[in-house]
This record gives sequence, C-alpha cells and structure tokens, in this order.
Amino acid sequence: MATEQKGMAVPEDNKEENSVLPEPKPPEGTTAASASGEGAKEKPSVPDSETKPATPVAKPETPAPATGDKPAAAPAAAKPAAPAAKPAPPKPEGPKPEPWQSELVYKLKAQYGSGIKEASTYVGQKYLVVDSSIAYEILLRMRDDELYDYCVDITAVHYPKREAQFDVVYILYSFHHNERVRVKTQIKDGETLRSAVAIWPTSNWLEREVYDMFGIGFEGHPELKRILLPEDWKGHPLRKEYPILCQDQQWVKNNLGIESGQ
Amino acid sequence: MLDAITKYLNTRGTPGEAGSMLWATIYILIITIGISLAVIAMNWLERKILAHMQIRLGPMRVGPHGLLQPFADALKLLIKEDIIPENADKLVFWSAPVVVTMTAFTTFLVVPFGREHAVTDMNIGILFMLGISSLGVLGIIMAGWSSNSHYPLMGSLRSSAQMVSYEVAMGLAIVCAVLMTSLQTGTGTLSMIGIVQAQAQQHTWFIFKFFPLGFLAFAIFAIAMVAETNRAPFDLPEAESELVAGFHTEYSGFRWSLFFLAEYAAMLAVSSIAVTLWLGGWMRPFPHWLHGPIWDLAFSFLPALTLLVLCELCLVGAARMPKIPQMKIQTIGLGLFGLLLGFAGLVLLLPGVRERVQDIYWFTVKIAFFMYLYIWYRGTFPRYRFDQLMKVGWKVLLPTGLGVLIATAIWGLLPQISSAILGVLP
Amino acid sequence: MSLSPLIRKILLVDLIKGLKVTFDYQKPSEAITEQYPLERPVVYERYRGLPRLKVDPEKGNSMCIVCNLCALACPEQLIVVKGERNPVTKRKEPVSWSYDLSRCMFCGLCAEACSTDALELTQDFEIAFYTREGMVLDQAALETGHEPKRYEK
Amino acid sequence: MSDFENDYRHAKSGQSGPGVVDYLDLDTKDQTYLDANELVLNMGPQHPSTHGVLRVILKLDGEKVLGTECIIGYLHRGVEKIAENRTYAMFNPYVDRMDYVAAVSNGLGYCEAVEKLLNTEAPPRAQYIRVILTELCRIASHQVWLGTHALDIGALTPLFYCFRDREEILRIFEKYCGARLTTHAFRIGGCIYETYDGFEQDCLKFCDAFLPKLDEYEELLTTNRIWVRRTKGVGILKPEDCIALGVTGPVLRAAGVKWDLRKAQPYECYSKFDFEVPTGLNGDTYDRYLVRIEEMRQSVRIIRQAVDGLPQGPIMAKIPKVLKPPVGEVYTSIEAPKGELGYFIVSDGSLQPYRLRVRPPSFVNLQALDKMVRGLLVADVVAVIGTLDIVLGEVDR
Repeated sequence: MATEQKGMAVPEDNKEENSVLPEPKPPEGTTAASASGEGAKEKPSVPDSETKPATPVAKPETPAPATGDKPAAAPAAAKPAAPAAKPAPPKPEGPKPEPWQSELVYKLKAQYGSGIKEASTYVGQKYLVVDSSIAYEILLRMRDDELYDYCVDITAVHYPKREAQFDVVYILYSFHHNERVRVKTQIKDGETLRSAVAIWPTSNWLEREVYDMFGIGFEGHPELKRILLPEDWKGHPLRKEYPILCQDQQWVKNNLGIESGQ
Repeated sequence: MLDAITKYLNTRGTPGEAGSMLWATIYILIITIGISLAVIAMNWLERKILAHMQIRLGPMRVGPHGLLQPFADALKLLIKEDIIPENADKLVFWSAPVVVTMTAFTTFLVVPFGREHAVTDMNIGILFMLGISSLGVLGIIMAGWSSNSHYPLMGSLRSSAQMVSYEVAMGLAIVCAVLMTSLQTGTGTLSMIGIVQAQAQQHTWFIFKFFPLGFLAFAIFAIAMVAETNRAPFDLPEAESELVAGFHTEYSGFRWSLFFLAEYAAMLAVSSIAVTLWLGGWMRPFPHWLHGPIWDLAFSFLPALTLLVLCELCLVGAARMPKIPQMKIQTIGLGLFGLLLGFAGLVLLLPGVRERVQDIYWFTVKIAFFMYLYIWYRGTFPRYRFDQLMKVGWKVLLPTGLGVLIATAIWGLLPQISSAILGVLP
Repeated sequence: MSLSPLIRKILLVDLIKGLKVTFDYQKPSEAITEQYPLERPVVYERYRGLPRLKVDPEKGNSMCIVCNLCALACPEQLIVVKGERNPVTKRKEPVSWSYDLSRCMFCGLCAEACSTDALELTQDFEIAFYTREGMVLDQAALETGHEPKRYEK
Repeated sequence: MSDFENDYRHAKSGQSGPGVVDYLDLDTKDQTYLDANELVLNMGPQHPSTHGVLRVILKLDGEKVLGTECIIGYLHRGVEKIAENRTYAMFNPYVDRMDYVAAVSNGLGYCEAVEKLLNTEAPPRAQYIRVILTELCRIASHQVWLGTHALDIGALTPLFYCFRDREEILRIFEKYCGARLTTHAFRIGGCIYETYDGFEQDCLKFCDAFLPKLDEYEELLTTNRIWVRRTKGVGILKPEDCIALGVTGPVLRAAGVKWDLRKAQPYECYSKFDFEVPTGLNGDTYDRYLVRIEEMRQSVRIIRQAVDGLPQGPIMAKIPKVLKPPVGEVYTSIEAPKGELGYFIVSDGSLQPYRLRVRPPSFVNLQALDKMVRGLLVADVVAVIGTLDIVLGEVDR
C-alpha cells in the first residue's frame, strides 16, 4: 500500500498542474473568459456576461475551500513526485490511427476525392472524416448503398483552438455488416449542416440536442429548438468556453423566482 | 314513550308500513350513520386486504394494526384547506359532491336489511334504487365539468358513458330476477322485500333458480355493478394512471371525502341489490333444508359468535404485540377494542336481540362478500380501456342479458306452454 | 382443441388464475414489510454509509497522515484536509478535517484512495441532519462517529 | 423513404398522411369534427404514469391522440459537462445516476469504453463477475419495468411482487459492493471488490427462487384477457420504423429484429455463454412484454452459466493508478436493459475526458412515442410510455 501511494502521488501532481482548473477558473470573470477561450476566436460575449453574476454566489460556497486547499496539498505531493516522474515519458504512446482500407473507402474516395479527408481505424473502430459540404450526401449514401441503416448517435465535439471549431460525429451501424462507422465532419462556429432527419428520423432529437448543447444549426430540421434546456436559456453548455459553474442567472431569476440555483 | 316504542316493535313491519314518521327518521339516521361507519370499516379493510394481497402490511402505525387510520384520514380531510379552482363554476363545483352523496345514501331507503329493517317497503323499490343511483352520474358530470380542467372532464365523460351503457345490462339482469318472482304467485313484484319473500316462498335463492339462467343473470349483474360503481377493473373515470384521479382531480379535503363516501356507499348499495335479488336477502343459508328450532337456535348464535371470534382475535393480537414501551398504548387499545367487541357479542346473545339482529347479520355478511370481491378485483386485474369497456358492455353483456331474459321467460312459461300444448292435443 | 380455449374463456380461467395468485398471497407471513424503527434492516459488511475517521487504538492519535489522496479522489471535491508536521513524532497530523456529507454520493472512492485505511464508510445509514451546516463533518465528528440516532416512535 | 417518414413529415406540417387518423387536417382547414375542437392535454411533468418528469403534450380528438410533443430536460444535470471536469475514475459514480434503475449496466458501459480507450481488458474473473452482476441488474431493471408497466395499465399488485424479487437482487448488490441502487460496482480495468463468501450461492438461490415467481407474474398477466386486450396491437412499431428511429433493445427485438449487442458484438465474456435472443412478431406492447419476460429467463440462464464457470484469478487488470489514456476517441456500446447504451469518449491525453458523450437508449427510444401513439387512445399513451421503459434520469442526463 505504501509503495503504491508514492506512485500515486506522481500523476496527482501532474493533475494539479495542468487540468484541475475548472474550479479555480471561474471566479474572475474576464480572465476566466480569456483563459478558457485561449486565443480561439469564438464569440465570448454571451457566456462571459453570464459568468460574471455567477461568480459572487459561487465563491463563498464550496469551491472556496477547494481552491484554498489544493495549493497547500500540491507541494506536499510534489516532493516525492519529482524522482518518480521520470519513468512516465517512455511509456508507450498508445495506439495510433491506421488507414482504413476497404472497398467502401476506395469507392468514396474515387467519387468525392478530397472530400474524404481521412479514413482510418483506431483500436479497431472505423471512422471517416468528410468535408461538411458533402456530409449529407455521404450519410445518404451510407444508408442507401452501404446499408448503414441505423444511426446510432449524432454528437459533436468542440475544439475552440481549431479554425473549424466543431466536429460533428455521426455514429452509424449496419445490421447487414454488423459494423460501426463514425462519420465526422468539421464545421466552423456559425455554420450549419444539412439536417439528417430526412435520412433517419432518429436524428430529430439527436440534432436538437447537438443544437442545444453546442449551438450548431441544422438546415431543414423540422423543429430545431432546445431540447434539454429551457427554450430561452442563453449559452450552449458543452462548448468549452462555458464554465462548469455557470447558469443563466437571468433565466433562473425570471422563471424560478430565486437568485441562484447553485 | 316506551309504549310508542314497544307498539312499533310489535308491529313487525317497516316504519313505512307502520306509518311511523318518528321511527322512519330514526331508521334513516341509523342507516346514515351505519353506512358511514361501514365506509370507514371498508376503508380500513380495503387497505389491509389489498395490502396483504400485495404482500404488504398496510397501515400499522395509527392505532393497533392501523385501526384508527380511517379516522385519522377523515380528520385530515376535514381540516384540510378547501380549494376551489379559480376558474371553476363555483356553484356546480360545490353542489356536485352533495348530489353524489345524497343519491348514494338515498338508495338505502328501500334496502331491506331484514323483514322489518328497512325504512319503507316501496312497491317499486328496485326501480327506485336504479333510478336514484343513476342520478349519481349527474353529480359526477357536474364535478367533471365544473372543475374546468381536462382530466376531470374526460373522467366524467367516461363515467357517464360507462354508467349509461352498463345500466342497460344491469336492468336486463334485474328484470330476470323480477320475472322469477312472478313464477309461483303469478304476479311479480318490484318491492325489495317482496323479492326476498318470493325467494323464501320458492325455497331457493334466485341465483340457483333455473340453473344456469339465474346464475348468468347474477353474473351479468355482478360485472355490471362493478362498472356501475367505477371500480377496478372498470375504474376508468378515475383511472389514476391515466387521468390522475378522473372526475375528482380538482377536489380536495372535505369535498373529496364526500366523493369517497359516495363511492363506497354506492358500492354497498349495488351490493345490497345483488344480495336482495339473487342471494336471498336477509335469509340465512338453507332456511328450508336446515330448518327446525334447533337449527334456528344454532344459526341465531352466529352473530354473537362472529363478534366473539373477532374479540378473541383482537385479544390474541394484543397479546402478541411487541412488548416494548412504545407499543403499550396500542396494545391496551387493541385489548379494549377486543373487549368492546366481546361485550357486543355478549349482548347479541340475549334472546330478544338475537332474533332481531339475525337478518341484519346475514345481510351484512353477504354484502361483505361482495365488498371482498371488489377489493379482490382491484388487487388483481388491470384496467380496461374505454373502447373495450364499451365493447364488453354492449357486445357481451347486453346480448347475453337479453338472451338470459328471453330464456328465463320461456323457462318460466314452460308449464303453461306445455299444458296449453297438451290441452290443444287431443 | 379449438374448443378448449373457448371454454376456458367462457369459464374465465385466465381471470381466476390471477385471482388465485392474489388470494394465496394474503397470508400475513408473506408480507415483506419491514417495520423500520422496530425492525432494523440488515446492513451488510461492505455497506457504504456514514464516513468515519479511524483513531489508532493503541496510541490514540488519528490514523490520517494528511496525504490528501481522499480529497483528490473525491469526485465532488468535498473533502478538505489540512495538516502539519508534528515536530515530536515527525509525522503529519491533521489539523482540520471537513467532510461535506450533503454533497457526498457515497461512491467510496475516498476510502479506496486512503493510504492508511484511516477513512472508511461505515454501516451507519441513519444520517439525517437538521441543518445543512450540520452535514459538514469535522474531524471530531468523523472520529467519534455521529451519535447514531435511533428513530423510535 | 419509408412510410414513416411520410407520416412524419405530414404530421409536422399538419396534414394527414397515410396510416394516420383522418382528423389530422383539423387545424389546417379550421373545420370541426362533430363540433368538437381538438383538446390539448398536458400530461406531466407531474403525472402518475410518466415515470418521473416526462411531459407529454397530447393533441386529442375526444380520447383519440392526434399528435404528441415530448418536453424533456426537467432532470438535466449536465452529466456530459461534468465528465469533462472529472478524471476518468472520478466520473465512474456519476454514470450510475443516469439510468438509476440499471446502474450496474451503466457502469459496465463506461468501464468498457475507458478500457477500450486504454486498450486493455478486464481479467476473466472480473469479466465473469461483471456479467453476473449486469445480468442481475437486467432482471432488476425489467422487474421495475414490469411492475410500473402493469401499474400503468391498472394492475396494482405485480409491482409489489416485482419489487420483492428485485429486493433480493439489490441485496446481492449491497453485499457485493456496498450500495443497492447507485452501485459503483465496477472500476476501470476490472472490479475492485472480490466476491463475498456465498456470492455464488446467493446468485443461484436467487435464480432458483426467481423462475417460479416469474411464472406467477405470468399467471397474473400473460393470459389475462384484460391485459391481452390492453397490450395487443397497441403501439405497434414495425422493424423498419424501429431502425429508422434508432430504437434498440427489447423494443427492437419485439418487432422481430434479432439483434442483441451481446450476440452481435459480444463484449466482456458474453460469447462464452449459451443463451437465446427472444424476439417478437408484431412489435406491439404485448410482444414487448413477452420479450422482456423471456429476457429475464435468459438472464437467469446466463447467470447460472457464469456462476458455474466463474474462474479464479485477479480481478483487476494492470492499469496505472492514474488513468491518462492516449489521444484518441472510441465509441463502445453495450446492451443495457433498455437498449444500446453507448459511450463516445474523446481523449486529449489528459486526465479528464475531452468530451464524453452518452448514447442513452431511453432518450432515443422515447422519440418513437409519437409514432407509436398516433391514433390510439389516452389510455394507450400511458401503456406505450410504460412499454418503452424509459428512465428520465437517462433521458435528461
């Protein structure tokens, strides 16, 4: 147990340095926005304005001891960490994406050329990265010609540092091949994608959720509105610049009649 | 005063027959209080029996074995805030529970708990009961409509459709029984007491008459009466999983308790119709087969015996209570309750009392059987859907009822028909 | 063969089967209700309930060495430990402990992380408090264990 | 383009489509049917049978449903956002709180996904323990479903029988991992708890006692004419509709599609067990009922086999104490009691998931509600909500 403890202390320390930030971060409104934005050219106006009122309430509560405590704990853990930290880098990097070679990919590449940006497998899972302009076509083709008839999930990932900030991920499954493929496409903030509701009715709510959480628009969606959050909520929570301790104070005030829900 | 009492008691008739306004009032009071008490008892029993069917214990905290739970509930309902929805039609909203309760209680005017234990012996008794009890649906519609809310509205509309359609089948089944009364005397009777007397004369309960016709008619009635009282599996008007609480969703407190009272009173009322029409009313089992003074005496001890058994159960229960200080009051309470029952049982052993309560006792036992059935159904069956309910009412019960009616009539006329045929033949 | 279902239907066999099941279950011995304050529920050994900080039974000092692993492991970050080195024994001793039970989800990660097995989740499940502040346990409360409130009547 | 899509589009534009009730053109033509305007009934979020805080707005003609709109999100806790701010191990307890009826399955799915990301696998003994617990959890989840579904249709009693038997399962959970509902039973890389003494016997005892109880439920319901009438032909989903709507789990199988991730893409050690995947024929509520009942029997089969074959060995794979998965992204899914439960994790090589997406079966299945209840009665809406077996904690996350 004791030896393990030493080993454990190492990465905990790392954690302190690079990524335990969410709690300490929110307090100062402007710096928080700039820190979380980190040079990415997103529009910080909306979440930022929401952050400010959130902080005074959040501060005296629970995050305060956490912030106060951690610096105290970090040095203690750091001392044994230094020697043990060395073995970490030579650790194998883990699997790398490998090119996915199959007839499907050749066909698609032949047809769309550079529209297919990447076709790889990662730990046995296949994915395509396609240009956003042909995403709808690819999806339609995947369903009709390649028998990927079941749309498992549609989701998005936000990379604020990239120019095309969002990855929209379509996870498809084929009952025929018993195989899963992810179709990814990258779009910029403010751009829209063509809705896949006409291809899979299941996209309806999934796209609504993506819209709700990321603010990605889908053209041709029958009723693109928020699904999990209230209709007049401000901000899109799963964007990276949206802090975890953030809520639409105005909405809470108007609808719940309380100062803060936190 | 004493003279007046004994004079009436010696008439051996209902107050209506005796023309005694005073006694009629007393009877009405007794019946009203009795029904209310029965509803309270029913409330407790339903909880307990349903709980045990559902492998629970039911109320256990308020009083020993939750015996005081209904009283606690009643108290809670009485002191609860009386809420009338803002957009409700106040007058109708206010009067709906009154209408429902009044009709439910009024039906008991003609219910014969014994030969002389009815308020009056109306010659159209059964018709009166049907008529009054179908007025209850009016109150339900009023409640649903005046609440100005969707769930009650739907509940009340379901209720009205359901009651109307099941009353048809119910009526047919009742006509069968009425037909049977006319078989020996030649003239039938609609009087509740008359119907029981007809069964006494014919030496059979109508449920066994013309087997299986009597039984079929009874079965139709038994199904229709469940639907008529909006109980599971026909409890669509108040289907809690669909309509929250149906027509009384918006009611609370005392008004709600009136609906509750009315529902159980209606259950008792239709059960008493069933008992009167098919199960020989106040008659004890086998009055003709096991007759003679010894049997009479033996059967007359049963009411007292029942109470004594209950008393014994209470005392055993009290003895088996956990022996801890917290349960002391409950143990004493249960013991006292048992002693009270035992005392009542002893009183019933007195000869004069013994004879007078016997018919009430048998009537009550038979009604209790139906009440148990109600609870049993509720514990077992899923709920019909509205269209299916209608289908059962119109497509199954109504044709069967008609068939049974015609068959009863033919069977009843068989002697005349055969003699006519024999007379025509040379 | 085709007649049999019809007869079964007319005789209400399906309904009677159901009625029989519910009737049979009426025996009081079948009831599974637990009369809670009178009957205590069986709580098994690994139950994750109220947290407790162990005291070394021989020396009488806290077994906590302020390694802070529990605080780091806690997903809700509700544990705050502060300690300082005891100049005599040369080991770290806790100065203040705070465990916010109101936010705890009893996942057990803190007890798993504890390097000296000082922190454990006990079988005490009666953890109702009158105030939110009362749910923030300090070292004393964690060590003595919260006086088990027996709910009786 | 399936039939469904046409219906769908027509419904959205307010026109009648094939297979949908004719009254749908009410609002466009502004004419009334028997002088009755359509009734908008708000069902929930406080309603006895919306299984939590689902709100359904029903457009009714009398009692006939013309259209529905689900309003969800009342229980939204931002699980995915929380995940981005927790380490991999820290997030594990949170997944239990999504589908709290089948917490063990959720945990399994999450551990599977992170293990895939780490490119490891749990040791055999851990896999067997996981399978046993997950199958117990499936039974428990189906029992809750059966009880509440029966309650929705008006049968009060099965609920208590189901919960009594579920209690036995929860007791096993409590003995094994110390919690009954939100178990946090598995850890990334295996299990942290070794089985307790008598674990195997408890499981076998449960299996033996459970099957007769299951027959009892069936006696109460399967042949009961009211139950059959209430469920047969109600809420029919054809296989193509199921696939188009992404509906999975027992709902899909009841439509006749023999697809179970335990068979199709076996995870853990499911490939070693012999079990059937029950399917229905009509895709109605009754078939879904039968499929789930049969699934419980099959789960018992799996548990028995797994207990018999429980190997010895370590229960935790060799993984670093602090998880720092390599950069990459994976999607793994398991067959949760309600359908395909998937986790899509994007790792940026740090301690916390860069993005964690849960593919909740309830959420996707709930979408089919509208399709299923068109033209049925209000009472059927309740039955259909029950048969979809949704857990709002998972729908809203």
